[in-house]
Amino acid sequence: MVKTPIMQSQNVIQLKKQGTVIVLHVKGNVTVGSETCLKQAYSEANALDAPCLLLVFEESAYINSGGIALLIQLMAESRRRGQKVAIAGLSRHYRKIFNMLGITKFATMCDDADNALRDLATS
Amino acid sequence: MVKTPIMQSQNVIQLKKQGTVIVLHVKGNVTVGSETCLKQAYSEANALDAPCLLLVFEESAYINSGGIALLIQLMAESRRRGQKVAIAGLSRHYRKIFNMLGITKFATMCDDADNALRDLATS
Amino acid sequence: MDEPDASPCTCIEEKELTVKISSGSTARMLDDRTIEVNLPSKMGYERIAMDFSACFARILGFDPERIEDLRTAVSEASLNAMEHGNRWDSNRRVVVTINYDEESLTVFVVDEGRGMAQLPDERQVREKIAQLQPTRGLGIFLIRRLVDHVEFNRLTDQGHAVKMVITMAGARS
Amino acid sequence: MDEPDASPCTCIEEKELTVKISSGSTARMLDDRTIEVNLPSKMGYERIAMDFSACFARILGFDPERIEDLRTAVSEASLNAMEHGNRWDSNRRVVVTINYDEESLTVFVVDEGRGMAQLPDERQVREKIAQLQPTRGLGIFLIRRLVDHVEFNRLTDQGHAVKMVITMAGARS
Ligand SMILES: Nc1ncnc2c1ncn2[C@@H]1O[C@H](COP(=O)(O)OP(=O)(O)O)[C@@H](O)[C@H]1O
Ligand SMILES: Nc1ncnc2c1ncn2[C@@H]1O[C@H](COP(=O)(O)OP(=O)(O)O)[C@@H](O)[C@H]1O
Repeated sequence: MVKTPIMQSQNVIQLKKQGTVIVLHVKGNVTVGSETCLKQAYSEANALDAPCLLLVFEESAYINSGGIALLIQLMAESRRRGQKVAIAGLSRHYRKIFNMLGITKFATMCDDADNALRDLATS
Repeated sequence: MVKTPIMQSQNVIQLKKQGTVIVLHVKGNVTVGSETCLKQAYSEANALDAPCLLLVFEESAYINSGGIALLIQLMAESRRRGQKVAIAGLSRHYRKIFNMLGITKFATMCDDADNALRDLATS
Repeated sequence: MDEPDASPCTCIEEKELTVKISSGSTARMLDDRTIEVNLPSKMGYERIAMDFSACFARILGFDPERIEDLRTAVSEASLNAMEHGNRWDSNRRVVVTINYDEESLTVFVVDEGRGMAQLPDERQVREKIAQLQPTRGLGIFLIRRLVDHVEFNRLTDQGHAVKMVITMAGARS
Repeated sequence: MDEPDASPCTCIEEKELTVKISSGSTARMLDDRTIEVNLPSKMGYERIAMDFSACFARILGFDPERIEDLRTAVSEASLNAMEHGNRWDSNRRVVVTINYDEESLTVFVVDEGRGMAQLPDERQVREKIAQLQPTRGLGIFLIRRLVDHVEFNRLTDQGHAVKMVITMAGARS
């Protein structure tokens, strides 16, 4: 077991397409350890050439500044591509954090994935 | 605030009568600090003179040996009164613990309060 | 359920622990696989030791059931350290040290007391419970069943340490 | 949301902390309102410090929202202690000490490094974020907004301590 304890995040990211939206369900914590997984999922998403991206996190996820830096990178890339980004599933605390950092300007924050899909569809 | 941090358990115990059963909903942790609250609720229950007692705990409750000693006392008293006892709401772990101690002989363990009421009614 | 005879080995000889520990907060060997928490002896603070050990075990990949076993064992050992070892003197400390190796997690719960002359008689405890009679000894009874190995050691430089080893696999039921 | 100017007081003068702390695990003043955890510098172990502080705050009666603020602040300060202070040398320790008084909880996160010459420029960090440019400084940016008071202090006997004070009432949004 414990030989090399996995202190890095291990994420499982599910990708699915719903209409014009690519939904990425991110399971697990979001830290520097999420880099490989997140980047891979993002490039798979972009291969599908969707105008909207929805990131769904787990409410229990632990997200730290290392993870947030990755998300900022992803938002920057999406902006370059003219792609809309929405985020759902975040706990109240992390929505506050994202707000403090001012990155809610670049991604719509939604309570849940369904609302987010509706928002993205009508906008 | 923190002047005398409440390290003792603070319980809220709801008492209700359902047919021949007195149901005690115990909210909070079960430790030596539960003594006053638990004993008071128990004597109120007995004033109603019911043949069956159902203790419902919260699944997230922390229960330690001090709390278990109180429950053993209560079971002993109930046995003297010829009163049946059932317990519901315990997490799997605490059911295992109660089993290890051999006190499941003296109280029926039930997954939830509804099952417990059914069991007590038919027995 | 475990048969009483199958309960983990227990010894109360006065001997040094493999990892030398001194109670209080003086120098201790803390390697890169060791974490430690230092608490006053106050009612309820055992929950900090408990959550602390659970958090470590979770990070190391223990499954939820084993973590529950660990939580209860650490909570009971910490309560004993505060009550019997430190007699609820809030100026006396309880130090919980946890380290891991390839197959297990080892917890030391150290208090500033003198330890015990004798372990509670398991058979007697069991008989009392079986008659729903009040009894001391529930805490140690549970610890012995929940962990894979336990030792109670008086330390040479004053203090008492409970050493508990819990393996990932050794689930008890 | 807090206006930038309303961010809690921050000072980086080299001065002694009110409570004298020495990094590592030598003698420390641990009174009956103080708990402490001692960790190696390893990726992910900040979660132990985080859960440890949350557990204490919960027992003391802090509300869930303040506890979340505390968790993030402790996690970021511990990450910095491990990364910048101890340079991920797993033999170097991070010591997190928490105590409380009538109105607040104080956390010290101590590493074995030399501290920093200068705090990141808040305005610059904000501007970079506003342009979605990569930037360092997110951790300290968050800490300053989440707690009610923060200090960064180089210790005289080597090491660096972040002192963070969080009050029960002072919720930030
Ligand atoms: N850390 C300790 N230091 C001294 N004595 C102890 C310690 N832990 C346990 N004991 C002794 O063992 C007995 C049994 O402990 P335990 O099984 O936890 O039950 P209880 O705490 O109800 O007595 C205690 O009554 C005490 O005499
Ligand atoms: N404990 C510390 N010891 C030394 N330098 C530190 C410490 N904490 C923070 N710093 C310095 O402050 C900078 C900003 O830290 P932070 O806001 O957490 O962002 P990041 O970790 O991404 O750089 C770091 O890059 C580092 O130079």
